[in-house]
Amino acid sequence: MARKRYIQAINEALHEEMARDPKVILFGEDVELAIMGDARGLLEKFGRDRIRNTPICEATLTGMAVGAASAGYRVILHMMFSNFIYTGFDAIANQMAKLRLMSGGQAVMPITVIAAYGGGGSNAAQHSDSGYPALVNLGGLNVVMPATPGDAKGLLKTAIRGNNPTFFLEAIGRGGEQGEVPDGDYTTPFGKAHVAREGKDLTIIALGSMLKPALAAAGKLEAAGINAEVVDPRTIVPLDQAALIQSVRKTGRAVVVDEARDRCSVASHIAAILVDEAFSSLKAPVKRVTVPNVCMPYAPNAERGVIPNEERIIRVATELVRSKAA
Amino acid sequence: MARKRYIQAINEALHEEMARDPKVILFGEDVELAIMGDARGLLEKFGRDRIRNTPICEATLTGMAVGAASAGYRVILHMMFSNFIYTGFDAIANQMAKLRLMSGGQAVMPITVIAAYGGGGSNAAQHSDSGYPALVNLGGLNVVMPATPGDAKGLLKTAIRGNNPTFFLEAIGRGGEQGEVPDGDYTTPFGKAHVAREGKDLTIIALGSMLKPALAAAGKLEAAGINAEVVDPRTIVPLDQAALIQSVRKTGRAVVVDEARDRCSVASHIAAILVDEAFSSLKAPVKRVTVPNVCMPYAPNAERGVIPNEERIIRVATELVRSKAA
Amino acid sequence: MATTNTVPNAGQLVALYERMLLIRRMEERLRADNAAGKLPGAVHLYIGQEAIAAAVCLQLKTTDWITSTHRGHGHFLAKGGDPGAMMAEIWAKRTGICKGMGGSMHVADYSKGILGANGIVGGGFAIATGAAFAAKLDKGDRVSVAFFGDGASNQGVFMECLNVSSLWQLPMIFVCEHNQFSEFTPAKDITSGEIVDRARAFKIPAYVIDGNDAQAVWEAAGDALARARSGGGPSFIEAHTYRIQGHLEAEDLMLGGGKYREKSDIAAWQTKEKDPVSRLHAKLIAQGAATEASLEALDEKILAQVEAAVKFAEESEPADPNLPFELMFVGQSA
Amino acid sequence: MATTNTVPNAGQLVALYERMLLIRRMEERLRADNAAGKLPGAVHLYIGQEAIAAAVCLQLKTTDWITSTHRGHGHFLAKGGDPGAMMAEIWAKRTGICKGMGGSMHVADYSKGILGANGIVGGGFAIATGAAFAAKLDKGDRVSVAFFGDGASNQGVFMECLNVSSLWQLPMIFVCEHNQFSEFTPAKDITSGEIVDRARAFKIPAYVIDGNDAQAVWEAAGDALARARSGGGPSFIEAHTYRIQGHLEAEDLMLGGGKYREKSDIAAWQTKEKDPVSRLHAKLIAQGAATEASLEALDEKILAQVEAAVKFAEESEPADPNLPFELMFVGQSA
Ligand SMILES: Cc1ncc(C[n+]2csc(CCOP(=O)(O)OP(=O)(O)O)c2C)c(N)n1
Ligand SMILES: Cc1ncc(C[n+]2csc(CCOP(=O)(O)OP(=O)(O)O)c2C)c(N)n1
Ligand SMILES: [Mg+2]
Ligand SMILES: [Mg+2]
Repeated sequence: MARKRYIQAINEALHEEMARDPKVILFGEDVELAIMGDARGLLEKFGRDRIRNTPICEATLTGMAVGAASAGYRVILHMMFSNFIYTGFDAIANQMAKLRLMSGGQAVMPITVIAAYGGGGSNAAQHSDSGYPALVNLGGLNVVMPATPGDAKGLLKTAIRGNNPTFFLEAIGRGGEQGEVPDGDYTTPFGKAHVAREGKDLTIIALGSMLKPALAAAGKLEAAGINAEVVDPRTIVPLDQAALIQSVRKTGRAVVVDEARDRCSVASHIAAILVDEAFSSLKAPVKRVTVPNVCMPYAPNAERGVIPNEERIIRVATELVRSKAA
Repeated sequence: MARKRYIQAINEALHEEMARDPKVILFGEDVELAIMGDARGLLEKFGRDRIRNTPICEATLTGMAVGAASAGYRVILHMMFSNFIYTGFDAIANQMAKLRLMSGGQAVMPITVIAAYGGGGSNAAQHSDSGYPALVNLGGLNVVMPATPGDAKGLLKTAIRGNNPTFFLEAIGRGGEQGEVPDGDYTTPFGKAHVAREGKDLTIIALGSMLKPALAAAGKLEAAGINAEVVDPRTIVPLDQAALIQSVRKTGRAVVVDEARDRCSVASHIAAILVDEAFSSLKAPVKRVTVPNVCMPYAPNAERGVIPNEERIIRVATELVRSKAA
Repeated sequence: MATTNTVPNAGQLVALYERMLLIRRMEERLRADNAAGKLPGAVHLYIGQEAIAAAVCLQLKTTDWITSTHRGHGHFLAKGGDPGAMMAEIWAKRTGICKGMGGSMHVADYSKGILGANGIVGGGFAIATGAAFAAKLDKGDRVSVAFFGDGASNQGVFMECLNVSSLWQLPMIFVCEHNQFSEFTPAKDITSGEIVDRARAFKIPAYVIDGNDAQAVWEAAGDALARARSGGGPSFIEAHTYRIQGHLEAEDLMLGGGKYREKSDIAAWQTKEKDPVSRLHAKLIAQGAATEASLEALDEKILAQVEAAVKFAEESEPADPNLPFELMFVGQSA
Repeated sequence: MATTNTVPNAGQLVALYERMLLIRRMEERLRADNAAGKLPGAVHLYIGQEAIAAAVCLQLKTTDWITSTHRGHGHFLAKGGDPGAMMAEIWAKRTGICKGMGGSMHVADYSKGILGANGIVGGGFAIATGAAFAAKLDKGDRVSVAFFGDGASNQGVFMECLNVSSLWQLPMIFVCEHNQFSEFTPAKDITSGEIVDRARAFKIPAYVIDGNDAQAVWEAAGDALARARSGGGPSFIEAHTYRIQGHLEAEDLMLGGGKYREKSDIAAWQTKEKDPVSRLHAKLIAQGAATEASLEALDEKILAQVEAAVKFAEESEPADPNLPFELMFVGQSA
């Protein structure tokens, strides 16, 4: 174990996996000089065949990932900001997510798409989206949202070694945050939630960037006499439903914290699962703490007003535990 | 009132609105000869300035809709199959849904995007998607899903006269279905659900194409002694939450039927709203009858296996009413 | 414009004819079975364009890649796809090449380099380019071919892929089948300038040929292939042809009395002098590469093959309705 | 190549100089305020490219449309956008032209035809084309101009919009600002062939000019405008220039020691002979259109304007955090 930055953990995973398997290639816009930081040093180590700057043409990049993967490579496609996923959405939604079924199982697409999502840096609406619900809804894509450096490294390795298209979503602006990273080669399995904090009064389910404020909130709640369990699903597809249900069966109350816009969010989906499969255990409404149905404003104060934070989580959790069911 | 086909109701709305307002224009691929049937006769009546075939370039068409609308036209963009929305997704997600906020409220975009969604015709995965949850999640788009000819005409008129981008989603293969269409000029308001059938034992909330099997199921359930209320939200954004909550407060039980894939579906979102805001009235889990997390297969038997139908609705509704809460 | 000797010999011409005729007879059967209501989904037929798929693909190796379009039966068969497995697919049977999950618009055989027909116009460009990139990294002599229509040439991904292919000197061949229509819209209504000039703008060697002249296609493709295999980068071929059938077989219903071309326009392309199969037939006889009798026998053999394919399809079990759940992911359920 | 007389007169040249200098001084101030940590978001500066925006936009009417890029301050100011409202926007204030909701990458003034800077590379093409289509339907003489970079020229939407504009003979001008870089990548690494040839492939009249020569830009733009206003359809201008600043002001941090160009490369474009502002300055003096003293006075006036803009921004109230809820829709809450 050693404390490392989130971005450094991702960088290590890339270096290790590219060294491990010569079939791993990475391409995208400005990856050679690592504009997002995570690809640093790869060009020098692995050369331009395996690390390559592309023209700005996202619609083609996502399709090329499908083609190169179908032709035997393990493709890492760096899409920079998650908003640019929209620019390359056609081949994601119509090809990547569907070709395996349409081909009757012939297509094997070991693809890892990396993109940074979320707000908080005054990057405005076209560089701050948390649009992953659209990816989750497509059906044929894995979607992983590591909240810690340790999970970032382990999940990225699992993604790269796996045989299914996987979206690896980095929380923007979390790059500098530190966390424990296990030594040596390890992978973090998909579909295994992590109970980041045990508790008995309610379950806070927090996705990706939301884990940090959720844990902070749990700390303050404790001081106020509320003992919160915090669960990080880590991967949204596949989702560890059993773990979420198990926690809520224990606590009877749930708050889901998600940086996506509320409508058709992952938070909505998790709430739907809980009311379906843990109904008899629920002592109170399932609450969502999400971004309202707006796009990200530029002004820092307005941005703070829409991104879920510690205070909102505390307020919602406290009301949930203190008040009678609605 | 007169009985008309769904496609005919849409066609009438287009004719009437184009006659009413010379600023209404319609463009898209093969609209001149009305490949989807709904645009029939418009070219002859309104000429090529206002009805125009475009090259195949969806990424540009969605952006052009934004530009032409910003420059003072009421744009109807025909996208043919809803899968092609993905091809033009960039300008939808990054421009159409965001420009109004990003411009501080300057942008006014009276845009109606028409597309046919859903399966059932062995058109396979690239011509059968029900990908509207992605649109619903974007925040800046209205999304309407008329289930009947009468609503198709009325909602389309509201969309065309409105000042916000609206996705008007036609249920594929429903074109031939008949229904009552009011005479004369009328509009159907957004954000008003329709109680298609009153009942007291449970609420079946059915979206677009799902209304028909839901009503059929309700009929059979009645025969089996279960009195189902069927509510059609008609518009998903804006959503008439109050009506859904009110119905469930009365019945205590809900099944949401949605042709979208399950994860992050509209069904999930409605379930989440109900468990949040109607919790104390719920006597049983909220159930979702959706397409599983797969893409649409070609084979008719496999397609039938995944699209929600009368039988599945009946089974789920019956279990819900008969069994104890889970 | 040919820079290498790529003239087909007599044996190659006969093989080419056989493949073209196989496509024609398969498609005619699909047309009939569609009209008889036997097929669950729509079919977009390739009749009249057979020379293009066949003359390109017969020169490819099994390991070379192709991507195709919504009008993809011809490419599938030309690249060596199995007629029975294709028929069974279109009939939605579990013995189909995609187990009945894809249907007409998605016939694919990855083991033969056929990365699939595609229901998204322009969907094949980037997939083929990605495969060409893989081929380049492999440092072997594999090539990748994207077949597409005049309509698809207006999709931006076309130009994006021209750019990437040229920049990276990928072993890529762009084959534009200019059949003059995009659904019901004449190409000239939606295409500015000449498509070939788009390729030239990216410094890609380009050929404009009569796509109904099988030998002309063979020669251009042979030239492009030699370039690609020897590290010379991408090529572009614009093959002029004509879509004999409707956009899809349900066209008349969709047109509802509307019209975008005259019956006589179609007839003009069905003459002996225009039809690619008839033209090659005449050439084989004229060159002494075949006799009327031998070609007659070939046709019978092919018709029997088609019959067998249909029989196989007809007698196969329906698709397995559980497959969608199993097939969305590798080793992971949906 | 000019087909009409579009040579700027002395008064026009002075006005052009003033606008260019306003952009330069505003940007220098943004650079300083960014370095001082006063701006909430990133800024992409236009320094060195001022001749292009100014010489095109000074010939436009308020009712003409433009679309811009992530590097959009210059276009905004050139088209008559208010300096104070722009500064306040970048400072995230409620008096900002977008009420603090958009920031640097989204400055827009619809009332002046400025359809906005855009954070999506290539995002402006289709919006401008749509506005040009509207202008054509209006049957007036409005035109629409899309500004974009060399990097954006690799986006497929560029070619799609060339096609539509040419087909429909839209009053559209494509202005490619070739500043030699796309973020940290030299244009030649990601651009095959000449960008101008892409426009020519669609039969669009094209100009390749020295973008740092304000008069050359003026003349090409004047020519293109005359064509557009008289129903002659679209034009394309490739203006060669150089990005003096980093891709964005935080660049050094992002590069982490990496390098994509030499300091001396930048210096070579900052000389009197290369810098567009200095060049026009010299020309004005040489032509007798201005004196050193008059230009000095102009600079002082502009610096005062910049100061006033910053003061306005600084003293304005922060953005209204409730606006997102009100502004997503017209007459409908989020
Ligand atoms: C992205 C997308 N847009 C539109 C369509 C509908 N569509 C199917 S085929 C076709 C015309 C294609 O024309 P062309 O590329 O010339 O091929 P052809 O049909 O002539 O073989 C269109 C518009 C589609 N399938 N995909
Ligand atoms: C769709 C999209 N892809 C990638 C980016 C990231 N990005 C921002 S600017 C830029 C380079 C643009 O280069 P160019 O068009 O030449 O404009 P310049 O910065 O030189 O003015 C890139 C890749 C983006 N903003 N949008
Ligand atoms: Mg065609
Ligand atoms: Mg540039």
